[in-house]
Amino acid sequence: MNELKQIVEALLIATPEPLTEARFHACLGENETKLPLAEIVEGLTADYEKSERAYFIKEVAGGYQIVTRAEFEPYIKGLFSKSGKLRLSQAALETLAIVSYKQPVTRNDIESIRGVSSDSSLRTLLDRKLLEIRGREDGPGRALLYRTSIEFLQYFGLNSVKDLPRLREVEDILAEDEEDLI
Amino acid sequence: MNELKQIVEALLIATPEPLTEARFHACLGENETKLPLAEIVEGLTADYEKSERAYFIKEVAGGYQIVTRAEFEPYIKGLFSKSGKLRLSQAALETLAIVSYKQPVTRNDIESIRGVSSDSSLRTLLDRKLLEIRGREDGPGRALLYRTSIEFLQYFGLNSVKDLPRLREVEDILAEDEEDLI
Amino acid sequence: MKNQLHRIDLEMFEGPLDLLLFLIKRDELNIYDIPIAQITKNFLDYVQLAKELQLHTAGDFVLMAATLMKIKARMLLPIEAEGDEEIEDPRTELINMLLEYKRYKEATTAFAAMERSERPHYYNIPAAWSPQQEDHTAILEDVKLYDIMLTFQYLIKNYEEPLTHSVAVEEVTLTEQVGFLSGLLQANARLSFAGLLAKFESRLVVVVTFLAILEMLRNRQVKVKQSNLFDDLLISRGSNFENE
Repeated sequence: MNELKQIVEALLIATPEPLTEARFHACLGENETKLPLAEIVEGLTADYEKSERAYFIKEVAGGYQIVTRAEFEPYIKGLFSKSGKLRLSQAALETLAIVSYKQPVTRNDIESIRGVSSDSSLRTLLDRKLLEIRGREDGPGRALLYRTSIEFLQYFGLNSVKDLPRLREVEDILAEDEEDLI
Repeated sequence: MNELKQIVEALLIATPEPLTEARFHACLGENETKLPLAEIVEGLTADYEKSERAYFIKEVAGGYQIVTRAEFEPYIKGLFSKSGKLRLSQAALETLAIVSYKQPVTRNDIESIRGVSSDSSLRTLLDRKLLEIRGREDGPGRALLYRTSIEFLQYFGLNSVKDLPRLREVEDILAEDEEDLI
Repeated sequence: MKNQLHRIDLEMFEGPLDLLLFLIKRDELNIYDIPIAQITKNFLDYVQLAKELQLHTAGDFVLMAATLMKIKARMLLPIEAEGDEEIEDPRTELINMLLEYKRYKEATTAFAAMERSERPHYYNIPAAWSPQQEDHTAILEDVKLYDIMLTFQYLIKNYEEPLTHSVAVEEVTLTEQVGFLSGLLQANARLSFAGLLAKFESRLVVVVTFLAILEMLRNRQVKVKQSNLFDDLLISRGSNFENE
């Protein structure tokens, strides 16, 4: 195995957050390389597939991270007291959807779209670090602004918020509804 | 690669704590095996050596962990010094919280709220440029005054310290708890 | 029309808009031409139930009921067009809200699907992410503004009076507590800090025990782990722990 691949592997094993091109090059320091990280990762991915490792490299939040393959979930669950990851409630998912498409947003923005108070969803999402508070609105109320975090991208396996499914236009949704009725 | 080896590998990747014999068998559940964990780990270790992986399995605290090989430490160091994320000890976080909300404050103010000496936290926070010393108190002791820095504001996306969430706003978010119990 | 109302039905709805969309779909209504009298009546039945069940979203339902009744009243008023001015349908604002909500509700389904497909994957969590890390206390990853405000709130709540450095009558010494903890750790692989605290009545003993843990941490006789802010501290044997 060539040294660059090993370095990337070591970094992937040691990092708790996505390894981006920029961080990779910062770590290399003087051993600068012209080789892009993506290419090295490709090589590693091929190795892992060939040797049937229980994990693979996932492109997420603008970088790379090692994640376990889905088939081992039943065993990994046993490591956690609450039988694996906690699922988000419908209310929390709605809130998250609104923030991710409209960010930065205030609590008011969220509540006026949902039509219900959203304090407890916001709290859950802040607790789970899926949202973060990011400054204040300029207006007279100076309300706190909310945004999605890197953990949000990881949680949904996205590379960036641009990869979110497109928010459909009202006309499309209604057209489909009508078809359903026929 | 046989399945047991893969399961152990997946568990080692997914948990930061040492994988003990007991935890391993708890995860296996019905797929009980008579094979001791040590033997499976031996097999994995041989694989890793043969394919020159950048990591190995270390026996620690009565269990096993995946750690990177020592020769990659210089690169890994870069990962943490240049990380975009803020990592703080509980003590440093407490100190930072007090300075954020009560600035300008003296070391004494901080220590009387925390109830413990806060020298080393203050030093860490000054080192990381999250805090700065700005002037001295008027009183007889002329104690140094601590404030948050520009870097602190930038990191959290704030225009000024006035934009920090107010305690009342914090309570608004937290208050929902009780209602949820109904 | 009689509605079969159950608690479960109502809890299924995320709010008044969700309920309205359900009624529109169920009765195959045209969203651009909602029969306001009919829908208000049906809606009110649900709101009555929400109040009886004391759902915490009941207030939001009542508010919507008021809006519906206001629209209904305005639609009964005779329309007096002035010149070329177009008369706005009193329902327009409500319709726009419903349509906007519908978009996000649909996106929520996509989010749930993404959540499901990511669920079986677990990220690598580094065991010793920083071998050269000198600080052996629990390190919090990725501190956010929210953590800072929670921490401050927590400290202020627990801050009753400044701790003065007056010398109290010593009930217990540091060395005694180090010995006590070592003994416990011989028998148990892990100790819960909260569990230890429950054993002591005196605040001073608690403080001395905590100092003893710090002392042992410094000497690497113990390790302390905390998975989340304010979670319990788990104490286990460190690399220099001496077995007797």
